[in-house]
Amino acid sequence: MSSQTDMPTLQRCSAPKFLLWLSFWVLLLLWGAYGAFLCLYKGLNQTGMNNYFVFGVWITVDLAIIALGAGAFFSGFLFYVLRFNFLKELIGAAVVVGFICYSGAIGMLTIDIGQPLRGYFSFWHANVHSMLTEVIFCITLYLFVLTIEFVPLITENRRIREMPFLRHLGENLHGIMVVFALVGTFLSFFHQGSLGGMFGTLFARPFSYRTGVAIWPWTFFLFILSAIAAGPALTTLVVWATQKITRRRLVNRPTLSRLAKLSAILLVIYLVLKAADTIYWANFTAPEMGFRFTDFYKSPYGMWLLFGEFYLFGLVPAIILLIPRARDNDFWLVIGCLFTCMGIVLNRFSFTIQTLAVPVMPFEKFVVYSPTWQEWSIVAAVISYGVILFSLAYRYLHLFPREAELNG
Amino acid sequence: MRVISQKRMNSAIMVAIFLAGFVVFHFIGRYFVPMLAYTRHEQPVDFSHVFHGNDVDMSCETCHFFYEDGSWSGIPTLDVCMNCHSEQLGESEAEKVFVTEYVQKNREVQWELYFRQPQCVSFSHSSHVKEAKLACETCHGPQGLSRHPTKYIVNRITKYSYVVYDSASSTIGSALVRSPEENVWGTMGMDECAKCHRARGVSTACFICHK
Amino acid sequence: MKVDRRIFLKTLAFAGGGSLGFLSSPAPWHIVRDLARWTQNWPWVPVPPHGQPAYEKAICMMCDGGCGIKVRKVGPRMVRIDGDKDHPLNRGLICPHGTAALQTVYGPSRIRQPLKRTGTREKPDWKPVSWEQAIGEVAAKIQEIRAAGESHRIVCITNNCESTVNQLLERFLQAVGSKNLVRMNSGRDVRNVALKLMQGVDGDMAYDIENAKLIASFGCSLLEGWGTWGRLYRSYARTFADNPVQIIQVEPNLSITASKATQWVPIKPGTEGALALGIAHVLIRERLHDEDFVEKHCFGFEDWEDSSGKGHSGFKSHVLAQYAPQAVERITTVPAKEIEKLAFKFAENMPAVAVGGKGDGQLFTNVYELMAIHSLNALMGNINKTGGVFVKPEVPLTPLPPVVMDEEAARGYAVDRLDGAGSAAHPFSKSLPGNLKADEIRMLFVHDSNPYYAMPEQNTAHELFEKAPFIVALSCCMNESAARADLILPLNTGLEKWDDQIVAPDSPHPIYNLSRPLVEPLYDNKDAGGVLIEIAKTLGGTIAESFPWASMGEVLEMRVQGIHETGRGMIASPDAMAMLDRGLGPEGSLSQQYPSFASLWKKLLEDNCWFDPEPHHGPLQKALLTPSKKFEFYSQRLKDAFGFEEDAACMPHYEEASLNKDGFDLVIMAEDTLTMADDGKDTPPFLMKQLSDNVLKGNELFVRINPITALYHDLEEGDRVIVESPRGKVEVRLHLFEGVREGVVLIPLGFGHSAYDEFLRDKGVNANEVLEAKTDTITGLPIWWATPGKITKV
Amino acid sequence: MSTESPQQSVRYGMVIDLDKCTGCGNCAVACHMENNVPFRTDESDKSRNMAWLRIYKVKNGAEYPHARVAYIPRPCMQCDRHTPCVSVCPASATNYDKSTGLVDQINTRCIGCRYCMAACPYMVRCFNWWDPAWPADAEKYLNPDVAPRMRGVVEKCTFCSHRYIQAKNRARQEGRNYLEKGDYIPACVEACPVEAMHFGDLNDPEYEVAHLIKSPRAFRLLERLHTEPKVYYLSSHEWVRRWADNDAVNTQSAYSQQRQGVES
Repeated sequence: MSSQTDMPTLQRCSAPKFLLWLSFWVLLLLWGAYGAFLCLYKGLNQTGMNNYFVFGVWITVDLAIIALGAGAFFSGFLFYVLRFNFLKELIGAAVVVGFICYSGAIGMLTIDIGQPLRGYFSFWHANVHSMLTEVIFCITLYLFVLTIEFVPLITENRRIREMPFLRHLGENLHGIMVVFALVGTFLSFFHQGSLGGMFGTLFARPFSYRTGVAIWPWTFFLFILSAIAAGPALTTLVVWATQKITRRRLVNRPTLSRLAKLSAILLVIYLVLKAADTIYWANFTAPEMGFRFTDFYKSPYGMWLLFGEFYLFGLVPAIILLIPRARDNDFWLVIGCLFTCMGIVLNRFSFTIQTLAVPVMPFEKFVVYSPTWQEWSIVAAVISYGVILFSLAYRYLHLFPREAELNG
Repeated sequence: MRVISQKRMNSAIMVAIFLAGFVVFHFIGRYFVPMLAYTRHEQPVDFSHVFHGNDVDMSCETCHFFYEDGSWSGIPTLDVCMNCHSEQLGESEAEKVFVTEYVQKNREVQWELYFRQPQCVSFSHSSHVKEAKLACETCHGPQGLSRHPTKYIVNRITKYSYVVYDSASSTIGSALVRSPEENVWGTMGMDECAKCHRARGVSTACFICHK
Repeated sequence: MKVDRRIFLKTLAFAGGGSLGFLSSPAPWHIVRDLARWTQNWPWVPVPPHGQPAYEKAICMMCDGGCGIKVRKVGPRMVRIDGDKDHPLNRGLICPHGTAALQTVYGPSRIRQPLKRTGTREKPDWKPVSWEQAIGEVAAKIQEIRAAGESHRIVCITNNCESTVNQLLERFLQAVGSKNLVRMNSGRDVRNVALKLMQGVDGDMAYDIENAKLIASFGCSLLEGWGTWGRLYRSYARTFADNPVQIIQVEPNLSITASKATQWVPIKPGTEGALALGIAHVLIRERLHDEDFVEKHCFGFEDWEDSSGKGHSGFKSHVLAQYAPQAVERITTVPAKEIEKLAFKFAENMPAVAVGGKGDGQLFTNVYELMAIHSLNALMGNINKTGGVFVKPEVPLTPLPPVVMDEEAARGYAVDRLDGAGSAAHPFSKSLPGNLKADEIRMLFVHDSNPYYAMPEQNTAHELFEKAPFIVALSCCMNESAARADLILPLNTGLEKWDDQIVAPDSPHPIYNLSRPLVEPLYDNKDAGGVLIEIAKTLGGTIAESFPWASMGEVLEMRVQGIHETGRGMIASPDAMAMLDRGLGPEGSLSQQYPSFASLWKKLLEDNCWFDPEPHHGPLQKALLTPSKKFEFYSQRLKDAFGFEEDAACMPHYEEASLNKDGFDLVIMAEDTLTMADDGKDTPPFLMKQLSDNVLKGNELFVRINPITALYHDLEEGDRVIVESPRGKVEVRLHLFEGVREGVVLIPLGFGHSAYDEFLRDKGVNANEVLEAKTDTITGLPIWWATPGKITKV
Repeated sequence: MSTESPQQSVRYGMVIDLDKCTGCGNCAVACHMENNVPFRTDESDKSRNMAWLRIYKVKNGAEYPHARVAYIPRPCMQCDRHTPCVSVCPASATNYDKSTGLVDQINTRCIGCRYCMAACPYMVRCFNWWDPAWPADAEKYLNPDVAPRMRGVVEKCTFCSHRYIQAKNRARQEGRNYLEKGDYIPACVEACPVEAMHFGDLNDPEYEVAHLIKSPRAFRLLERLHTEPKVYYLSSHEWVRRWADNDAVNTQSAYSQQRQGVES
């Protein structure tokens, strides 16, 4: 790309049409902004969280979108380091999706903590023993990396390229992007793992607690694996959706299939390891702590959660995407990728909400959590923020290098 | 040649503009913002430590003492002052104000406390004075030698006296304190407490200083 | 175009340089830091100021238990209440109400100045008025009534505490011309009637539980507020001592007392009296009773002949014939074997006391039940004996001087009481607020009580507050009764006022608690005594003459002189407690320790309590003032008053409580809990915090039933149900608890307030709405602890 | 972070005799008065209300008249080992003090992430969902020795650590530089009317607690987690001990059956 001096002018929809599209998402964003304002102004009593459910839908979504955002670092790693050249077609989109996921997660975390203005204390007074410290550090640093990875995309904008300094900056950054890709991989690896560790080390929470090798490296790698399996699935979904919405071909169809195949292979590995983990936990860890497996699955957090996570949104999409004919079919590709993504959301849900729902003290009861509209509004806002940013990026930046050629 | 020099000229102008921006905003950040962020108050009564300590020859403990339970009395309340000032003593303006405005109206003087700690801090005078045998001056400086109360400089956002946090930061301090008389000696930041505690091997557990 | 771009680039350069320049200055970091510090110092988070520390003793006024407390002060503020270890009654133990009392003192339901009602009684609006105007209006109203010759229609309802304030109220009414000081009833009144009938004494029963080896409690909620809480908890603690006391709890349901007692005897509701007589049967049959005492000091034990020669069967044959363990088992469901065992246990652990009176003293039982229980004490000869039952001795206070009465006062005072207490119909009762009729009243004072909420006779209470023409409330907080008054004269709370307590409930020692102001009154409020003095002064004439004092403090100082004159007892202090612990009496008499009255007064103001470690109960004869000068198993007074032909009617016997009614298959029982003040008083928010969420959830109250009862009625945990009695119905939720007897619905008291503050108002329902008050024909007091009921799912 | 094996000389701990406890609530009320704990109109929402010391009521599940109840007052357990809340706090706002064994905190450093609450097995920690507000003049009774917290931070029982500071101050005033037995007692222990609560140095045989913890009646909550709580309980009833989840083997079967037997 750096060699190209002249970018082709790409065809985009009319401004009013684009504004109409944006306005819907902006409205959603404003709704979220109102919810956020209430939470910041009145405090977290606006949420459905309580002393049992100290983490709610926000943390679930945080964990999920960080996992789904793993597409960025993983694609970067594959492309820049392992030279998977077919990814060139959508590496830009993957970076933008990653940036959206990480910045969205940090934004949501800021509202989630009770004292956002003191948020920097976790850097200033960092406690090195805390998994959360590790997560916060890595997420923040990785967001910086993503920002830097974002810069060359911006500098490729036609107008911006007119300024020599910025053009040079962009081109030089491109040259050293492999370094950032490596740094990003390193950081991501850590915090994806730590996010698992955050719950895996909670020895008071028998549902997510793992001992010995099951926590390190097991849980760590389970989290990383599930993230890098789901990340490409989301990238595939986003690209497919962009193609559908813009009615333009943006990448080669086989590229999507290859990405999906990658996702499926990783998913299978993950599922095997996860099964081993679950079996060991159900048969050894939990009984050692005085629990039967079924103690953890009480209404409404019933066994269906495990079933859904493992079979419906695990094995099923893995099998679909492993079949070449299925993943070459748009319908099955989308179903496969969507189920993969839902699987990870369900997994992160279990790790947060269900973990907290299981009573710790014998004389406590199972509790149920339901989020308030304020919580949903902020989730919606993060999603609409992502849509808006991606739309802008698509419209004004050159996200898909082969777009001109494919629509030529 | 001319073209090149024009280009250089342009670059130089750009750099100059960049530097100008840097200097102006750095200056604003360093000197102007502290002036905006802090505000100065006069104490309600013109109190002289020197007069009470030297000229009347009172001991410090007359006004600043430990209660029976080992807690610190701090700034004296009106009834301590009233032991002597139940009626006007002398002709000074400050005395007149004090007696008419406070003693006669039985109204507590709202002293601004330079060393007032945040409410989450529980400072034990007893441990520092009685156990560690620190002199008052170690933390408070030569307060007892003041003839007039020093201006009280307070952060508009935090509502803390600048002594509590900012006197250790020389840049902010120098922007705030215009003359030596305005300076309240000493500093009361947590970092200073912790430094001394570590140096002396004293506990730094949260509850030792925080309530 | 080119120029535009230049300008753009220059602006960009300046902005870039500026940002870097600003970022490299300390300012942005300081702003970030200051914002964080701002969150640590939010102006709306209160900063409690420091000040001079002080501890002062006082008397807890949350109930009439009379516990001593120690108040921690910081400058002018009171910040903490602990028990006073030097108070002879509670010795440092106080209940959560006492601990949280400051929430009431500084609470939102306090009234801050005199208020005059402008709206209707149901929807009142209040207008602040000055004290002059308020007192002037009261005086004018009294003058008007006196001028009309209706002074005997002035009524005052007050609390059930023995205090100088109540004596002043009585005095005030007398000076005005009315006999109608009506005290709120309590379970103690029934005990007093039993004492009057069996021992002939006008006074209170006092149990020496400190020295008893066994306490047989027939339904008393000993650990939930019965008597003086601190004192009872000391006794409970003794069940763990090396030389332990045993507590036998006879009660249908597993209350806290039952679960913590040495033994719980589950029993059919309302049959406690039968069990007592069953135990008496075994005692007599096995000759375990104190035959000597019974022979010498008891009347009506053996069969006897009256002066006309008519034969009567005695208590012995009555009990032996009717209350054999098997028969009692049928009544009470307590196994006959268990009854035998209980009797032996009772006899073997002398001294033992049998105490009666359901709930924490706010529930009312049939007088025969209490007579049956008390007869156990007499059988074992435990009258006027260490570890037994005494008659509460009097505190030697200087009596108030005689009242000066003018013509109207004399006329009004000669008229009978409006509540019929002491009349031929109810000769043994002192006060019967349930008999008041609104249309006979011209003016109603309500002092420090909440009849509208707490009176068992709710219909009467509501009618009084609807129809009484003029109601004046003397109250410190906005309770249901004050909220329906025409004029509120706000009072200081316990820690701001001059007051006293003359009788501590159930203690065999004379104890005098003096309460003095610890802090300046918070609001424009006064002491009840001070208000009365001011009204009297405004009224002038003989009424003012009857109140020659300047303030309540002066009255109390005058009264305490009586204590000084007797020279007995001691002031509660660490030394006094140490001596008491070592079993020593006072070192020298009181007058030797405090030669001048001033020195005694000063000490009493500091320590708040005078008591006599040697109660000076005198000879047994002083406690037996019946016509026979003996303990009467057969009450001759009862016979004289009502002319009962049947012997059993004058003796303790079991009367079946009519808890069955067609269509009502369950028994609704009132549950006294420690957490809720059930006598209409304020419950501090911190006690509401202690309530389990299966007692109160949101604003919904839970009643408790046995899971088996639930099974029969097809009900489940948490169901919303209607609990209905012949009196009314309430909507509540269900909690299943195995400790509740089958067929019983336990409804907690103290909820459903319509007044007070947002922390107490509208929480749950008032159990009074379903509990039916029946009238005891002997005492005229209500019988109020259970009622037939049914339960239906909503 | 906690030490692996507690070597410090002083380890303040508590022993609560459940045989004596009547659940009267005085400890909790005294605690809340002492520590300026806020209250709200609806205190029945136990999942969001603020209670440093909560009293749980457990039943033996037997039928009438064999039903019995026991009350378990639950302050902070002041875990001695692997203190769960301390290791997870990202801002070092909570801390284990080796010199006293107290788990303390700086509320003004807390960022409100609530990770410690997820970590605490004993549900000890409470989050300030609302700004604390005292009605009318109720602010006047607030204790100046404990700073009221603000919304958005987590708080918990401190074993009244401010009383430790006060005790030291008092001792110094009396010319001592050490604490005598009984100088430092938390508010709840002081308030207990039946002396069911004992407090002192678990390492010092002069204190009763040092002996009581060796009693065969002694047990701790969730011992299987090996957090080594410094709050011990005493009970002579097997079923009460089982409620504490003391014995993993016996609990396994009892666990599910007894789930229903909880009152609060």
